[in-house]
Amino acid sequence: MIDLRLDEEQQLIQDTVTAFASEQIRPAAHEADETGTIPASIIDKAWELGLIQASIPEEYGGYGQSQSAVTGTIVAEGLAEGDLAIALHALSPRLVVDAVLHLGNEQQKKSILPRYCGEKFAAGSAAVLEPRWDFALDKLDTTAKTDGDGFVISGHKCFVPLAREAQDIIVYASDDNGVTGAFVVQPDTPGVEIGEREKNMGVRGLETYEVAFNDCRVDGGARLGSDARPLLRRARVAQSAMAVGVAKAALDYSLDYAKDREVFGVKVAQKQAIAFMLADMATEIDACRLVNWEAAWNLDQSNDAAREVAMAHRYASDTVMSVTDNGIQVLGGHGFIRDHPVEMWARNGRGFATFEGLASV
Amino acid sequence: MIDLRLDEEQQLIQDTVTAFASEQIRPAAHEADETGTIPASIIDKAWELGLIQASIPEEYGGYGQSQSAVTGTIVAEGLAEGDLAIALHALSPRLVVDAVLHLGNEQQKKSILPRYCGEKFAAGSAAVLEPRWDFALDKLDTTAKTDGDGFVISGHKCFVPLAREAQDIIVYASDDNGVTGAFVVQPDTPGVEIGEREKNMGVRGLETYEVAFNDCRVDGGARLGSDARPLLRRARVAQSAMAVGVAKAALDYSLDYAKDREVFGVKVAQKQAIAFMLADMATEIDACRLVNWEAAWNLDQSNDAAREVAMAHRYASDTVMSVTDNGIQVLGGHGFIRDHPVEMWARNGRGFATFEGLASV
Amino acid sequence: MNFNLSEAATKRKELMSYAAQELMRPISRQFDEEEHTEPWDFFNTMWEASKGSRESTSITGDNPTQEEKPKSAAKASEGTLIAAVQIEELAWGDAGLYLAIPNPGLGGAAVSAAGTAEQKKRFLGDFHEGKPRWGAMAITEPHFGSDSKQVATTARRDGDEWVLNGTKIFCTSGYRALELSEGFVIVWATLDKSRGRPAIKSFVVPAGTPGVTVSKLEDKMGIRASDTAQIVFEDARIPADNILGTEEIVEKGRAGFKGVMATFDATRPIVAASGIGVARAALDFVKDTLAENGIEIRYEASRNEMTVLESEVIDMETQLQAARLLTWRACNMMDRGERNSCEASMCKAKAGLVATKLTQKCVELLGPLGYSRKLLVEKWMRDAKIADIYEGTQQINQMIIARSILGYSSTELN
Amino acid sequence: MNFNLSEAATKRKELMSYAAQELMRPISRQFDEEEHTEPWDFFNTMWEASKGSRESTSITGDNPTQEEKPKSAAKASEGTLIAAVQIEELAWGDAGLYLAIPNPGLGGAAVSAAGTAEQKKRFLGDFHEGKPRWGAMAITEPHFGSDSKQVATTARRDGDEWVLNGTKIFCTSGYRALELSEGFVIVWATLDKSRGRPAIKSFVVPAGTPGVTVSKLEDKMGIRASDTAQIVFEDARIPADNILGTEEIVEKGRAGFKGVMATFDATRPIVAASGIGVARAALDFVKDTLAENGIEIRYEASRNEMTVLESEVIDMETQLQAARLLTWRACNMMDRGERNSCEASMCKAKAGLVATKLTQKCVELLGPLGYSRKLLVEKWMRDAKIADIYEGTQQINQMIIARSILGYSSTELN
Repeated sequence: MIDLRLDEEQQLIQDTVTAFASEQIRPAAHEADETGTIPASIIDKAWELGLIQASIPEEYGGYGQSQSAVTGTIVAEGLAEGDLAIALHALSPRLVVDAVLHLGNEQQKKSILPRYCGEKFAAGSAAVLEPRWDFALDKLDTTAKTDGDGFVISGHKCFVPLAREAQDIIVYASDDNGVTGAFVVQPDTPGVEIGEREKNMGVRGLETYEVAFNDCRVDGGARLGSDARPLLRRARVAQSAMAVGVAKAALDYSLDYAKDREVFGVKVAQKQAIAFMLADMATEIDACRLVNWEAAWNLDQSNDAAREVAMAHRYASDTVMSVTDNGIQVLGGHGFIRDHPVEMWARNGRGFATFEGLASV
Repeated sequence: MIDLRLDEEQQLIQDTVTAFASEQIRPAAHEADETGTIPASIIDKAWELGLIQASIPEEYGGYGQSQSAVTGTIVAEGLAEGDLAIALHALSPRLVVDAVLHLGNEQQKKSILPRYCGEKFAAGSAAVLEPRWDFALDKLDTTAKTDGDGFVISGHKCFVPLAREAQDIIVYASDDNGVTGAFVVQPDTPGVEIGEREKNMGVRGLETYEVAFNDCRVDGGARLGSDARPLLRRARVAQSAMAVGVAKAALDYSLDYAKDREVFGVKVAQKQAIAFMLADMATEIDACRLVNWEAAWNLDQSNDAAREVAMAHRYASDTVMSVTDNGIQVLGGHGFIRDHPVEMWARNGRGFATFEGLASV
Repeated sequence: MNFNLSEAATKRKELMSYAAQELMRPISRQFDEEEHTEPWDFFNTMWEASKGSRESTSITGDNPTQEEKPKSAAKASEGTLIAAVQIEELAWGDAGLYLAIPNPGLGGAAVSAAGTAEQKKRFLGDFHEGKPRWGAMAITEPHFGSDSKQVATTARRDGDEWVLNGTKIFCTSGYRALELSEGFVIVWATLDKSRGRPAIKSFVVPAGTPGVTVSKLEDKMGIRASDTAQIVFEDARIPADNILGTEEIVEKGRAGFKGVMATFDATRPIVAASGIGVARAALDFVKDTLAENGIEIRYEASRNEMTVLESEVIDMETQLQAARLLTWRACNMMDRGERNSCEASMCKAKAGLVATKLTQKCVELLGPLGYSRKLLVEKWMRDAKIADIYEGTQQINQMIIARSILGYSSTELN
Repeated sequence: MNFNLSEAATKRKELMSYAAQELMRPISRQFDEEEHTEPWDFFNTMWEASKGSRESTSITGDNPTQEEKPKSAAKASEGTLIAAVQIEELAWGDAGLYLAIPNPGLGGAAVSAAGTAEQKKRFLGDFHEGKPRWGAMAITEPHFGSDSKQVATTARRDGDEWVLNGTKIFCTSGYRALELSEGFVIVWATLDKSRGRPAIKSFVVPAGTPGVTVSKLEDKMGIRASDTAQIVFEDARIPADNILGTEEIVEKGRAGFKGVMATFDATRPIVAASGIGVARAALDFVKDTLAENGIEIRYEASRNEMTVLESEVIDMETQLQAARLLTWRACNMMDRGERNSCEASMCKAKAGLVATKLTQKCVELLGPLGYSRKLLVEKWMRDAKIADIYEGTQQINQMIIARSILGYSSTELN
């Protein structure tokens, strides 16, 4: 029977995450964007919430709680509502954990997962995007050619988060048959060349790098499963949830501003042009969330959900841009000033149409 | 030097045409839509304005005035603001005249043009559209195969205006080399089979027919020039101008309604949601007109203007739909009632994305 | 969280889908072209089918408010949701014919929402006996549309009767309720214009009441199979106990005007569902056409490869599903007895807009065929637009959403 | 009717295009990253170039109002149009650097529009002598944005001086006018708050006036090379004849507040042109990228063949040209001395929206490259947004358009 509510456990997780986001993450968001650094203390506190360890079975050191994509979207949205860069940083271990849990064999799980169950935060990473204007998931330039009992990975990646400190990087490359495969690579593997830290329009708090794979050789055990596209769909669902979180942040902020600020003798929010704009923003955010939940729910039913995910991803990417842009408009001149976070959310929001494999549920 | 005004002559023509449209055409619009018949008296009065004869050189019986595409858009917009069906009917002779003037040789001009310089209205027609969902101008199913010193035309056309009474029908068909050619065919030519009158969502006042060409043989003199695509571009400019006229009609009507009607103690037009909608409608209409004028002006400079025309056509087709739809919204429930013409303009407006070769400048 | 329909919902959906396919589509064009005529065979079939069957009344949206038993039912109710699912199917068949189905309609919804047990029994109890009957709701008047506190129709108490005077417009099924059957119309009238909203009450006016005349049937853009009546009341007398709710002028609470407005919380998701049904009809047709032509939609294709056609189909599917989920959420809440005014307006606003734009796009995508009355696509565009207008225009629903998220009253934002 | 630029316009266009290419683009990224630093080489070069050249001042939009000689000039003037053409080129180069060019700016526009011959001579006459100087305009205050009748900064007459008190924000080039050069700022202040709009006058405050402090430089989303100053006035004293226009409180006419507002008719097309310039920069980059990759735009392709990419490029080109033509029309009217408030707001509203959406789309179309600060595309998205905000937001311009087409006053529609 149709039921579009969170269950009690999910509700509990949402409350925890949003509380953490507003109390711990949001206050640090502006400075992280301006300075490009995220206080380690926040990442450590986030780690203590156990959001990563929860989904890892006990035999590998985790809490062995059920791993639901829907729950993953709730976590992603909640943290991203606080700040996108910090959310991506804090959830980066999932890039590895989720990949291994879904495609890894027993051996791979045993060897990799425990690294992400320790006392302290352990960064994970994924290398998906490539520096070309027409990047497309089904046309990766990076290749992984079979070489004896292993693979040789060659190609350039960009927007690789935390490449320097990551325990593992999941590298997406096209195999001998042109199938997109996922390969677990450690940053110190010979042939892995981590470039300068990137400068992007948004998510400035997050460390991302260009990474070159120069005939980087990995053994056969590095490959996770066969077709890695399901992982990229999970990433899109997580990113769409984060887009909803960013949009939600912009709505709430501009809503408060409009109720507080006066124009022509009344509150800005009492003007239909602004009030109806806020109404549309709220409606679109709710719609995006529901559409994305359905995509996530389909993944939890182990449906391939290619269609649902593509729709949710596209919808969320467009919506977060228009909502954050409207947020700036509601603030008028003040929306253009960095003292207010709305322009940052617009810069961050614009990224979702480009981001691939930056998070997972 | 940039000058986006009409010159005095164009201004005069605009005044004449818009006066005629509001005094003669508009009052007949509703009944023409309901009954499917256009009073001959109106068409005759329109004929007396000399809009067709004006562009025909004196040696063929016309007034020999300059033939400008910009002026053509002014006439098209003005009449269509009165009513689209009546405008298309009254200007139908241009479908033939304009084709012959632009692509015809001396012989063809001599034999055809005088028919459209008489005392009384003489209908012309063009057969462009074909009954398929994916109709495209560069993929005509209708063919004109060389046959001795003539051509054999085969194929099905739809939305052929006034096919029964037309003096000539300009038939667009793909020649032996796949080039789109224009052929002058008389309705009584053997092989021309005019079907039942069509029923469409809009322009119900205009008689249109499906016409089958069953191996219809015409002599070599029937072909106008070589490549006929320039004519289809002129048609698009004329149609875009008519789209602007229809949109303008909807704006003015809903504007008057909103100033007259009260809601929550003030006029509907005093509500920002409605007032700003009207402002956007007005802005888009002006923008569309300017973009289309530029396309027409380029034609007058004998540029091919393929790009400008495509842009203007697409813009006008979208704008007339959204403006007329907003017009309905301004009227609320009354917008859905046929006592008000706005819903008719929306039905007519939707056609512009589909219409091809229905008018000319 | 669950995105699967229950068995019960699926059963009803299939049943309605059958009716849409077999009973409505075959006559859809005829009763669009032949406006103001009566599809009796269809009426009788639907009437027979509905006899004794309570759910069937839900296809008009009166059921949801009956279902509104906060927490009472141990097992979660899904009456509103099932209603929405059914109406999507029926509107997919034909939105005009769906509105024309003989049943208590919005009038029934009002009786269910605000009537006493006795009134429910009297007006709805044997409603499904005998020949087809219609119930209707008359709110709008010539001088106002959205601003329903402007009601100028008066109800004067005279002994044990109410005397109604005034003119109503846009009354769906008003003609069939009053002149084609033994039905009734719920009339909004004021006891005292000077007292504003609280003085507005609704009254049950049965067919055959002297002084009641259907003065005009509107010619419409779409949903032409549905009659939209103008009704004049000249000293129309009805029994004193035909008033719904108390006759005292209560300033606050659901007993008063708010109570009357609350029925919108139930009807808006229903209207949204009907808009979604019409839109889905158009989109299904386009997708079938593409399939027949061997064109498959590549959902994961990149922008450089995806055609405009594919992109537009994906957008339409996304928007349609967005509207549907917003609607189902509002139904969920209603079924749980939660206040859903904001969510009801959200789904109505979204569905109204999506239905309008999507059907317009489908006509465009089908070129000459889309514009021709040989197919039904152009009709769906004409039928869809009403979903963005009645039961509160786009703008009215935006206002309600805005008030809700801003915590504003109707005086703070209007 | 003519869509060709005059020779004069073309010459100016080429000149500015050269400046944009050679002087602005090379330092564009640097002065975006290094906010609040001074591109002195650029300033000096532009300053030298402008010496003696009257047109060059037009690149700030002060020229148009100088040009406003209704019918006086026998030969049609095109000052405003040329200004728009030039500014499109400069903003194509860098919208922040363009705003930072040393010149009388909006302050000069106000002097030209409302000042006496003597004032024009005194404040603008030798403006281009010596070292680079800036003129600026200070209207907005912390407590209001669009609603400029809320001006709370006071001007008190004391002997042969005016004494100003208050705080201004969002003053473009305010810092460079007051602290980096011997420039001036036009300050809107009220003679009597209780008298509303008519009591609001503008005053010329020269650099070095005691009691004037630049209290903050804003960190912005874009146009970071342009300084946006907060200025505090504490008993700042200026000569009595530094008031623009009469000091009596006139209720009506261009002498009063309307006159001050009228400068918007000249500046809005200029702001529109700058937005168009930024948008064109992004679109040109996308089109060049496609060309380099051998992708050609098939303007006449059908929907089933055209890719989303092609379609989006065509839409952007169309919208950009639409905004440009609306802008040129408003300039034409200004140059003919016709009232163009409505048309000026139309082009500003359209250009502001187009610049915003188009640059956002271009970032998207270029994927990882679009989002990276290695290229300028992301910067253009940040620079473009201001065009939909300053000199009247989208909503303010919609209001002005609506009032104009509806014939409403500011009390009837607000």
